[in-house]
Amino acid sequence: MNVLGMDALIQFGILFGVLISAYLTITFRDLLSAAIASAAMSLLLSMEFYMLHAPDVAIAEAAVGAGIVTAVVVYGIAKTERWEREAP
Amino acid sequence: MNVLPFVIIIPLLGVFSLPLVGLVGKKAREAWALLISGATLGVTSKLLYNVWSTKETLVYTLGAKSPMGQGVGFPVRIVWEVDLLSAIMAFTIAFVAFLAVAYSIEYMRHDTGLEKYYVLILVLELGMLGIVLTGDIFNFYVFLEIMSIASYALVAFRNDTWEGIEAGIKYMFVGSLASSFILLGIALLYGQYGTLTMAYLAEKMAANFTLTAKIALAFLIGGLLFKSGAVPVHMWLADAHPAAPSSISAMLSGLVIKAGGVYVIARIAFSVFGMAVNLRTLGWVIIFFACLTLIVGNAMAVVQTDMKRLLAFSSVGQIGYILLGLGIGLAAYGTKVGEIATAGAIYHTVNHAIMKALLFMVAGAVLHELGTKDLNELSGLAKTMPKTTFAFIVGAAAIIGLPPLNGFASKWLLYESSALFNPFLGAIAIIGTAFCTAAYIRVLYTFLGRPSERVMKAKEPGMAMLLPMFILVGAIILMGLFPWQISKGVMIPAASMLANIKGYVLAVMGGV
Amino acid sequence: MIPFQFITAFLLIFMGVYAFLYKRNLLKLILALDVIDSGIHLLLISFGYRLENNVLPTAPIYTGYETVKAPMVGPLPQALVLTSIVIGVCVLSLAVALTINAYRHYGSLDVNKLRRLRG
Amino acid sequence: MKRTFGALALLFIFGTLLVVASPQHGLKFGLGGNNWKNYRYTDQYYIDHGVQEVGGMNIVTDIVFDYRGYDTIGEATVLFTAIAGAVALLRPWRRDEE
Amino acid sequence: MSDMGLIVKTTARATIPLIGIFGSYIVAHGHLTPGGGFQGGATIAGAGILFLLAFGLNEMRKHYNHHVYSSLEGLGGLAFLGVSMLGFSVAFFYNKLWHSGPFFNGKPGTLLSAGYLPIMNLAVGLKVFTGLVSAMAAIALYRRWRE
Repeated sequence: MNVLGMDALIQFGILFGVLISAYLTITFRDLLSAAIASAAMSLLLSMEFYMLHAPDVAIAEAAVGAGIVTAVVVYGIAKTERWEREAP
Repeated sequence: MNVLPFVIIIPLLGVFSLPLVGLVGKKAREAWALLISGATLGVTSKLLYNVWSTKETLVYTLGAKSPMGQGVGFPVRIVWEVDLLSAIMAFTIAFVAFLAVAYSIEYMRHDTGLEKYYVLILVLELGMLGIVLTGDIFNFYVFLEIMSIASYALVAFRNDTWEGIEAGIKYMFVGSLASSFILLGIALLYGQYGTLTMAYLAEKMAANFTLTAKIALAFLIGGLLFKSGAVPVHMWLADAHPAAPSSISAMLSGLVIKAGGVYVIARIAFSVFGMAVNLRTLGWVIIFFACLTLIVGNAMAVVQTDMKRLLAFSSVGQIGYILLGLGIGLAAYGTKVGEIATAGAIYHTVNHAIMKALLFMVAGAVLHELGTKDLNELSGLAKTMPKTTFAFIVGAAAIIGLPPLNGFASKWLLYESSALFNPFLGAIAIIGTAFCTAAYIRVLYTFLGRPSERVMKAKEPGMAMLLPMFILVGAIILMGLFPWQISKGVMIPAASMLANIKGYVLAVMGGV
Repeated sequence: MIPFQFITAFLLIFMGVYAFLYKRNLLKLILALDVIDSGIHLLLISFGYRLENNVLPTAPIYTGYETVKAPMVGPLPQALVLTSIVIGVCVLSLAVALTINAYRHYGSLDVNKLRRLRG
Repeated sequence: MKRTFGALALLFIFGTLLVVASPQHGLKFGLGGNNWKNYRYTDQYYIDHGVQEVGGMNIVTDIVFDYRGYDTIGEATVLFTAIAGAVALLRPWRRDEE
Repeated sequence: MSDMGLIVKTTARATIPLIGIFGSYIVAHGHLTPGGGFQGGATIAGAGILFLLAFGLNEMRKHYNHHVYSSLEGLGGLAFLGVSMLGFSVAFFYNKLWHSGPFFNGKPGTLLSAGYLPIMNLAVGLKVFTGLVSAMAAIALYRRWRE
């Protein structure tokens, strides 16, 4: 397998992970888990940006998506409530 | 001396220095905000005069003398592109924003968090000015977001009332989704054509108009109809405008839905997609939404009991008129009817900004003095607040379109052109006006009726609130004195400059 | 073949819009907006990718470029995405602030409970 | 009513996006050679002239601060506004202060 | 959320300066290596998160003054605006320092090159750091209402 195929394979794996964590983000009923899944999505997405040769965006996405956004959402959960209620 | 950069620099300076000025004291903060918005008004009036006297599209490149790259034939930098429509919009924005700042000095006196309030109101003005000046499509998105974020925060500014928070949440989520759609449209356009300058994009698109560009157009128009409050998605508007503080309602209704919605639809439909897309089809799509908006907005206004909510639905109806003029201008592109319709739409935009700002300020004065905006409790207001009632009568007469005032001329242009284009549309416009008249007559009837217990205790608001209102009354009467001169001298040239798509492109591309 | 970067981006946008329309929790709606934005960012970055003569490209930075000598990917989408990321985090923090206020007024994060305004 | 409308909108969005992504109609991934120069001429210009015109070795920074510096000042204003808005919304209520 | 145990505190005390230095490096070398004002500012703000998590809200309340941070943010914006107006005789945002400036016009690749880019990076870094910390502190320090 040459370098290009290897690259494509790694990207495929990362993108699959992105899709799974995005699915988990929107389906978890526990909002804290959803926030963590969203952080994982950001981290994987920043790896994908690195694979697409965009290191600037990768640093920004990692710092913002996994750091600031998670902190803000988690503190938001702490001020409100943790569980998404069932439909009546 | 080129005044164009100062239109942006002065508000930016004001915004960033406001936290530092706020350390000095409360009075200094208010004076600084007033000074900044006044200076912006001065600069934009000079800009309007310059553009109007030369009738040429002004182009200003950020960062170099020419937007073109070295030795290549395409622009690589952000440009500002100002034609007469942009200049008119900029002047209207600065005028109404200045009066809103002056009005809020007394109106907001009892609120907390005022240091952030003045920051946000200046940022709102800055965002709208940025939108109307820019000639770059991604830059337009950035300034759209500035404007939107400032207005989300301002709608929910009174955080101890649930109306403000609920309206803010609805506005924010709908608006963010619309912004995402707009960004998606811009991304698709970049992916297909590889440039972001509007003029060069128009040129590339005329050469090769693909399916992707059509889909991008659908996303852009959809997002912008969200932002301008056309009917299937108007509910956020009817919630947000009543819940905001009245000085902000005046700006939201008078300016935001026009600068962020209607102006950009006009700019994108004419200047960017104008040479490629089938303008007749696009025009009829906009006319369809306009007719819906016109009927539903005005009809809903009749049944409201809340005064500010009535005004908000009336805004929806008036947006319908503006979109109708724009749609006819697109569908009948190149004919005399189309030009008149576009001119009517531009004229009505300016008129409606002034009239609706006045009406919301009146509603704010009533709310400030009496603590209620329920029409059932306001009967007989004319006895105790005669000056305010006079201002309301002038505004209502103008919005209905009574002859000596400014609303008459613009509505007449719209009726005339729509009847010439298609008599059915003219009939719809007249029906809308009938509903509008009914709504305002009802409010007037209430105001002039028998005074109730509660109203007898009211008194006139202070001078700082009355003065902006009377400046607007003066503007309405003054514009009403010279209707045809304004329409011939300013609005028709603006419409023909908007319709001159090749001129807009050539202003940036130069002799290349 | 449709490139799977695009497919992922569109699936992200689709999932975000789906969650935005059918979920009712305010914080979940905020996360859905984040997912939509991520999809658009991925789409934009993939527009700039480049495969010339089946050689892996390199990032648009000249520091240490003498040793690589590969074609560079497009820098413009990266600049756009940087701006867009900042705007996304701003909208998110403002939305969380609004949500906290709404919880204080309504005691719930359900969108359907926020229906007191009528008309 | 609202749910059907939503589902239709969703289907429309997904269909159009798939059409856009298909190779016959729309956008292509990983262009090369002359194709790249035809579609991404602006990017090619920045790569060729960025160091000489602006002086930064990182082309992305050159674009962010010089070619599109006006966007960046808008972005800074967005940050400023959002933070002012969040602080203003989370201030204590009037009756709590008394 | 209360503060953490002793181990976490000690580790945080050691890590926060390192993250700060790393962020400053990213800011200062924005025109040479990947990164820039925004990324560096966000990284330093990450150190702020670590501080908040490790030491708790009370410690944060002692060290955080809203007026100072908001003024610094304004100063960052003003510096950005002022630098962008340096070349105003040609155009707004004209990179005068690079074309004919007294300094910052060295050979590309050195630290003192690229005209106004390093100054702008510093201004944006300051602005982003203070802004993100203010936003986070506003949300984290928001006290629940009186029951």
